[in-house]
Amino acid sequence: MAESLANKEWEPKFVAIVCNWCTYAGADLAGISRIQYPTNVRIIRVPCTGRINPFYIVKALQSGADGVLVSG
Amino acid sequence: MVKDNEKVGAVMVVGAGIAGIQASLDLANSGMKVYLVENGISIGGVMAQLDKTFPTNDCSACILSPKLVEVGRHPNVTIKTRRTVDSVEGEPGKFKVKLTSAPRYVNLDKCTGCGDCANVCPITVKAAFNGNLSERKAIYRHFPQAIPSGFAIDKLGTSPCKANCPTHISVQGYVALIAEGKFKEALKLIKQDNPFPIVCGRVCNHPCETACMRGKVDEPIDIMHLKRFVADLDLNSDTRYLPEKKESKGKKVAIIGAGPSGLTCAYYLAVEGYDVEVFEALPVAGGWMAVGIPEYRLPKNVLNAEIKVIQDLGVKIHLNTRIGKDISFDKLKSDYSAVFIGCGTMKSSKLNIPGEDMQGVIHGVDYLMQINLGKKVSLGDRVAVIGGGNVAMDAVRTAVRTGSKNVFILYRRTRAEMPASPEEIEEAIEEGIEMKFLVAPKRVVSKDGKVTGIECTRMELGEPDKSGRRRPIEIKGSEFIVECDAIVPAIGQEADLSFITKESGVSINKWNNVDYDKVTYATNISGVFSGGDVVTGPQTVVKAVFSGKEAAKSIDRYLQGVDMAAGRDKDWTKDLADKADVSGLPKVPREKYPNMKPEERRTSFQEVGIGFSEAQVIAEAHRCLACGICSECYQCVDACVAKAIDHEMKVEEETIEVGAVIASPGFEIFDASKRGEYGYGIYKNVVTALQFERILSASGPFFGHVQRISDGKEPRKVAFIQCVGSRDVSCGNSWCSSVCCMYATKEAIIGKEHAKGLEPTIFYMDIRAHGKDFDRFVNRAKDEYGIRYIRSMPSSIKELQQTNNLLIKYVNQDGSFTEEEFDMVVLSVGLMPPKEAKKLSASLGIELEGHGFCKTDLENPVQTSRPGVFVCGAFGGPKDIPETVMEASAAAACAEGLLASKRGTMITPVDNPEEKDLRGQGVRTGVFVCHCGINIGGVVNVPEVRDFAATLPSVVYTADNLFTCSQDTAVKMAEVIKEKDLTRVVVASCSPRTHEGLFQENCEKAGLNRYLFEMANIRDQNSWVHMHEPELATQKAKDLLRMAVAKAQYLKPLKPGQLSVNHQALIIGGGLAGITAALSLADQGFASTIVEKEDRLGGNYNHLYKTLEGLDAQAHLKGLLEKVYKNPLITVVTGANIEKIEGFIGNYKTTVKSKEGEKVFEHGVVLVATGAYENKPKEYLYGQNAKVKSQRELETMIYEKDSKLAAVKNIVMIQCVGSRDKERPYCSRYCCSEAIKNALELKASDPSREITILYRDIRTFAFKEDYYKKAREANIKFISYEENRKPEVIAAGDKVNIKVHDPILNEAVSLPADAVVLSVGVVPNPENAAIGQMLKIPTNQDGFFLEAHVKLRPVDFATDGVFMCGMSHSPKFSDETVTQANAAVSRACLVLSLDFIEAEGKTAYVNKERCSACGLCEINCPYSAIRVNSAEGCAEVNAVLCKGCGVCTASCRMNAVDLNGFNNEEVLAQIFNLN
Amino acid sequence: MENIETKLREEAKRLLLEKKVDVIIGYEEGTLPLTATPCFITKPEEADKLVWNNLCTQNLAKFVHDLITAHKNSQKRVKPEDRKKKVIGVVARGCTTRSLIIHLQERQYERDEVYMIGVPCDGYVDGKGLKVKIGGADIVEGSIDGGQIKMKTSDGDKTVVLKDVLADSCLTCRFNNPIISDVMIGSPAPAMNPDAEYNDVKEFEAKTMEERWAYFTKEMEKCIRCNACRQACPSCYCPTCFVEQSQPQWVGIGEDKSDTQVFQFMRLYHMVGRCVDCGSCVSVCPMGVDLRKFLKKIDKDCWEFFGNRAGSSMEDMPPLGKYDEHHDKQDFIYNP
Amino acid sequence: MARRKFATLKSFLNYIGVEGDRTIFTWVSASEGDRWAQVIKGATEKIRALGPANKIVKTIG
Repeated sequence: MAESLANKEWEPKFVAIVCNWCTYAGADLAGISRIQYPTNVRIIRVPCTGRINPFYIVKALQSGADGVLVSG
Repeated sequence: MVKDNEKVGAVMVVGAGIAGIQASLDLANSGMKVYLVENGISIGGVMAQLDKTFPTNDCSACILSPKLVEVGRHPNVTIKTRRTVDSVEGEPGKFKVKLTSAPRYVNLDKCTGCGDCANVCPITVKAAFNGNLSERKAIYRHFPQAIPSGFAIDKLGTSPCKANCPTHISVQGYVALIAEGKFKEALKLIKQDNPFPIVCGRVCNHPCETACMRGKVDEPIDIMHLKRFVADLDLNSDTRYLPEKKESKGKKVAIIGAGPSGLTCAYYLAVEGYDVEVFEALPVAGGWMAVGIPEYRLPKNVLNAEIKVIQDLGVKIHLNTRIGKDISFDKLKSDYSAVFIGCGTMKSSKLNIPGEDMQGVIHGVDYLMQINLGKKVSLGDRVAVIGGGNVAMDAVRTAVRTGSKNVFILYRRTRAEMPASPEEIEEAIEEGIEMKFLVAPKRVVSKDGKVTGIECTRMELGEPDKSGRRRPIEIKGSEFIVECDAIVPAIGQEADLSFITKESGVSINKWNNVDYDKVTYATNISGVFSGGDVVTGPQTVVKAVFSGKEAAKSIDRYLQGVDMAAGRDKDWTKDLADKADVSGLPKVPREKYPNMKPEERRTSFQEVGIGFSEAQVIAEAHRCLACGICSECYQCVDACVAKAIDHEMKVEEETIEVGAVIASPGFEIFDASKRGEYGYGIYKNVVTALQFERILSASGPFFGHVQRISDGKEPRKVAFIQCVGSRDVSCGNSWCSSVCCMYATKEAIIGKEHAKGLEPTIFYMDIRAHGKDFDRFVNRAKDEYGIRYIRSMPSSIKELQQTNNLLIKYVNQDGSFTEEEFDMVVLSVGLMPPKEAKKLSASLGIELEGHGFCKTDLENPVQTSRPGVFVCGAFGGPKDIPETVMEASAAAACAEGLLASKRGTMITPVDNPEEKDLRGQGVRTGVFVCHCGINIGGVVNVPEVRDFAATLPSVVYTADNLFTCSQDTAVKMAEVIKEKDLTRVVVASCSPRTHEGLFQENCEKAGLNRYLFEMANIRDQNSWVHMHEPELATQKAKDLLRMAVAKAQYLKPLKPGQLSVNHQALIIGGGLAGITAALSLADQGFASTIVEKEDRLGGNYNHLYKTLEGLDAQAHLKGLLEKVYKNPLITVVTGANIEKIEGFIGNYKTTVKSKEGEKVFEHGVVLVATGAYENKPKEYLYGQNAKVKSQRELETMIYEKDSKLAAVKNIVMIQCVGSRDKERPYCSRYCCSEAIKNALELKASDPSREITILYRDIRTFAFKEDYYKKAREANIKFISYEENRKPEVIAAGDKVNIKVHDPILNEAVSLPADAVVLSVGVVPNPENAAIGQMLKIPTNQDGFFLEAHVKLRPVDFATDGVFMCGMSHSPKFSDETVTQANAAVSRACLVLSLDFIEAEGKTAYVNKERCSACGLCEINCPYSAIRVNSAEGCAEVNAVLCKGCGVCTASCRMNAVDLNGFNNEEVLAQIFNLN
Repeated sequence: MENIETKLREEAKRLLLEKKVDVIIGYEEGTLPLTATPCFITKPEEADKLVWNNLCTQNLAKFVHDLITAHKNSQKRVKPEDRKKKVIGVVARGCTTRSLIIHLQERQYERDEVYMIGVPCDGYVDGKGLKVKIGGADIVEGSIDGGQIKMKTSDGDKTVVLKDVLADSCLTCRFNNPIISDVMIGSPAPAMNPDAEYNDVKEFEAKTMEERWAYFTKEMEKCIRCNACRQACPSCYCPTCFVEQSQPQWVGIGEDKSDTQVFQFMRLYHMVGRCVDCGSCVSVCPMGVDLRKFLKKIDKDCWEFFGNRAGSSMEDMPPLGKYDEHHDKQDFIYNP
Repeated sequence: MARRKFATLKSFLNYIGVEGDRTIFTWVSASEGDRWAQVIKGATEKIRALGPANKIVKTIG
């Protein structure tokens, strides 16, 4: 019970590491079209998914991110 | 001929589709100033509408957007939208171009593209960009990534209602707002032009309705009563609308007369901040509105409520104060800064008949005034009212209400001539009033001083008088007496100007009206103004209001000392939006306006009109046709925080000087409704291919979900019908549109990917997959996607009632008919010349060819009929994107060739201050948080974020700006950077993809390295997508900012690597492509070396005698070769081979081996023009039987006049020999045309010849189709065969026989022939592989070179500095080769014209100590920009080749490779600062 | 065994005499009973030291890399044109050759810089396992014969069956014979039991998320970050291991558990397509961390996802150096 | 190559007991604004379902 209450309080926060040319542009388009979505994501822009060092994901988790999204 | 030093280093590009954009970029990047002129509101053309592009199925938007952004931000490109070219004068090298600009009504320098305006715009229209499948607002942009990103307003002109309204209220505007239920806004809009909506909502003569275009469809909109509704709503609301008052100007104005004109004048002056006092002789305010119009039409309480608003504005009204009696006019003049005379016409005109002064005669004006002032006036039972105007109506209807039994009108004309407003007459008759027409009073009959009757005569109507009404003429001897107890003459009224003294000098005209200026309403005496009835004679309330309003403007200007008349004399009859064709619009009946029942009315003064309900007004308002499109409701103006909108913009003209012009207006889509049998526009589920393209698009009307228009269901069976408006003489389009077969195939494939269950069928005549890798694409469609191709053109389409499915009837090859049902039909509409082609050709001074496309030169397809004016793209004939892009570059090359001497003379130089030295400097970060108007500020708590920023490490300065991108903020930012000595700048605003460059420039201007800048995207990816969660959005904004600041700490100042450039070119291959390129380079002043393997130049072109279009190829080649050998800039090495190529872009070293031995050339770029070879077939007895020849051999015989040819009577030609088969699954493109060319030639020289062409698909695309038609007309036979049923050639004595299956006869036929001619097709140069090795450039499966991008970089390679042209790219025609050669030159010049190549700053770098030279980076790098140096034992980056993708960095276990701008430290800093 | 040893010594002598190689890396008898340790032989007469038996544990590829790297660095000061190559001879069993292949794929040296003396392998003794088997007694002397280990120990004579004390990696070894070699000593050894190689992993995969996490944390808590595993691993040859890197610092050196977990995780992940299951790391780990449980998973995925077995063929490319549109698994990609 | 890295990483994380759903890999093109929104909705829900991260998380600042 108490735990479920706690969960209500808690909002997940996750990081999205995305490619500048595809996903980042897509995310901008979502904005321009005013498509609403949850606030839980924090975007990090990289030139290309090829640049994403797998350890970024591990470090993000170690730094307390509740999840990591990688999108190209 | 213009001398070099007089030329202009600028080019105008007309039309901003992909062709115009590509040309502009090539020109601008090679040092030319470019004016990119577009008549639309944004650039991108049709390509922006496409979903995917064949044959790679790349996302069109993805590949186009970067180019849009580049051209949009390019310092040397000026984009001019909504422009049309009027004329081009001058000579090549120096033209004067006259342009006209249509107003955009949005200031692009201010517009941030936030879209708040569109949200409030009440006008919705079909979105053409989405093929009319969705809607947009009157203020709009085509698509979110549009460049320019600003919005634009569509106006067709002033809507007739507004123009015809005497006081010019934005009628369409408030009607539109009412339709949206925005009643408050509507009232505010009305009050901008008329402070008396309550009155004019009741008693206006509403000329607006007379003008209303709805009237032409059914009945005009009931505008007046719509106005009453919003006015009453305001009247009854607890907080009434009061306009904002400007601060007091401390000046007093006196107004004589509290009528509509006086009070209006008072209202607007008060708003302007003047102290206004009104002097009224009567005990009530309102003038005629109060004492003339009876209660039952305009209740006193509502009138007073309206006047109260004016008093609330601070206007003082002195009642019972008659000027000239209580205060002298001259005193008024001296005590007040200005005086307005609006005393109206309150004196009745006399009948001037005997006995008019009898008791019982009371004039209408006085009668109504007494009643309205509450006097009891009883007229007895029988009352005669004389006159036909509104006053007469008011009088007669009032008499009824005061209890007179028998009341009637006497009027000397007929009802038709009555000046009273129709509804009043109507209502009067309803109330049982008798009207006697064609009678005129002669004298009053009386008994002992009391009226007993009136003597009248009968009249008849004569000729019309100057009022346009027929003049009444007395009928002699027709006198008779009408008995009555009272007579009310109501034939007119006049002003009482006794108070205006001679001394005052105010001039009064012969009609006893004050003389005034028609525009300013000023009298002859300065400071004295006049308006309303007193200057015009009795008129309407609304006219009086207008005069009051205009006078107020004048008085304000007068007191401000500004010219009163300036820019005010507007002709409202000009550019009316009344041209629209309203025929065929559905009828919608006008809402019935509710009135009290007549019987109830007679006995009461209660208001007759009850008023519309809310539902009624909204319904009625929706009847509006929005004639002007923009309704000028000015909601956008209020909504725009950036103050970017300006409805006053006007059409303007400008003249621009350029050295050359490039025409790239693109094409028009064929109007499918012209092919009625397909039911486009009638059957819901029949769409055009472009509409289907939008349906497929993720950003389209249905977000990429494939659905039918009729019911939104996902279709299963979809039919594509080819050649709609192409290859179709019936609609005058004989040409082939070249692209439809491919885009239909693409749409079928993509459609299937979107909707798995889709079953596409393509109906076609010939599949024209004549481009590079096109056949492979079609084969995939057939084999992998199971798309059905049927060689037949549907004869009819019927829509089925319930399902809206479509029944297609088509004929099979054997002549039988099939009927098949489909869920949806897509029409592959053709490409037409642009709408404006004729006008454009006239203004550019160029000719059009027979079909209405641009006429081009046979030797150079981008040359128009006028020197110095070039063409590219579909304007020169239907073609697809890569050819368009090639032509664009080619046109650019030709323009550059013409203006080479002026390269770099007109470009905007970037001069940035000395970069500040950061050594020993700590990190000092400045943070700028943007409100973006309300786009961010409306959701995110910006001040809170700003304060939060101040708490972050290294932050020494914070600020928040309304618009960080605005010019003034840019200046401020630069100052701050200097003052606070910032070493890092972080902006939290929109997307770096659109704004990073701009802010980086600000930094550079302040001497800060551009790479010390970082952005946090708190708009596009925060406030815009979390509009309803302000707290969370604010929290997120803080996080994003914290991350950005953290990253910024680690940013390093970067110096993009520089590389010197050798200005010479190496051309591999001396065919048509090679020599054309060499000459084109020479035109631009660049030296080149042609390396040719054979002993002579010319390659395949040596064997071509004549082109299908009739160019004498031999003469052409001869001319070219002369130029080549004459030109000092061109070195030719024949019989030579490339031994070795070392180096990279800008710095190549190539070893060439020839008879003269080995020689090393240094050069900056390489043009690969290795060409291709004619295929040597093994099949069909070629080489074994003398009767079997290749087309080339035949052509030689024809033009070398071979005598053997005379005997050749029966000729059979076989197409696709060695093309489109298992071994070579590609089309050789030119064979069909070649065969038809030779066939026509043979027929021409001997019509008795029997010629049969055995083909699979005839691919005479574009205008070549005409020759195909000609061939059929010349009775050349065409028999199609399938790949699996190839013809057989059998030797038979001195003849050969050809066996082939005839699909129409459906049986094998045998054709005897004196000659069998094989169209043998093309094979790639076998040396391509070796050369590819040396240059590290790839070839495709077929062995032709593979370009960097098949659509947008058709002559480039992924490896910089290497370009290709001619048949090394793919099989093509000679003219296409010329174009591609010029294109390659244009691209090459982007390098050659530079002294240094700037590398991208954000490139990879290697930390040598960490590197173990494992080579994983080298394997992964797509640009071969990093490789292991085994001597050094570590990897090395070539910064110039590096594109900064970072693939190498992630593949490096040692973290030895890292990426500037996104290095591990920087990215991890962001990760570590999530919380 | 004996005859292989003799052949080996002869071959070694010949190679050194004929100057085919500059040095031979092999095994010699250890100072402790029942052990063998790597040795470097440069003179023909030393060749007789060489042994080949079930006590040869270490993967010698590691030393090949070390020697060549050291040599290359020493050559750095020499002008490129007069730089000399050194040829390293190495006694190489299956897993050793796999490591060598990986080095060659990763272009650490040229093929002609290493001379592979291939030897068949039927597994080596897991020292820790043996110690446990004999109840922790100290071995005084011992010998292996006929599939048995006979020992004199601190508490009397003991005999154990060889098979029972072979290293895990050997029991399920798929490549116990050299994949490539310049000379092969003796005839190929019989196959081990590769079908069982992933049994542990499968079993572990079957456990619940929490059980798996519990086990991982338990194992990681043993780790004292001595880096022995790294030092022993032939695939760990980065000039500066990410652990020692600063700017940025990838792994904290503090007390935090997560740092150790992340360190091990990262090192293990670096083995994608590069772990040959030679067991060197396991054999040298002083704390007996169950590294193989995790390494085998990586090996398994690499096989199941990309059809790649580390160093199993000269023709292969590093699996992370390419991508196969058609055959690679896609199911890890998320579609909303 | 990127794909291969992520495939193995995700699988390995899951293997050591870090829920696979905490690492999500997908593709969104420049014209797929709507898909992006869907991805975030989906990802948020998946991650919410897992509760707060408590594995390989640094506890000492």
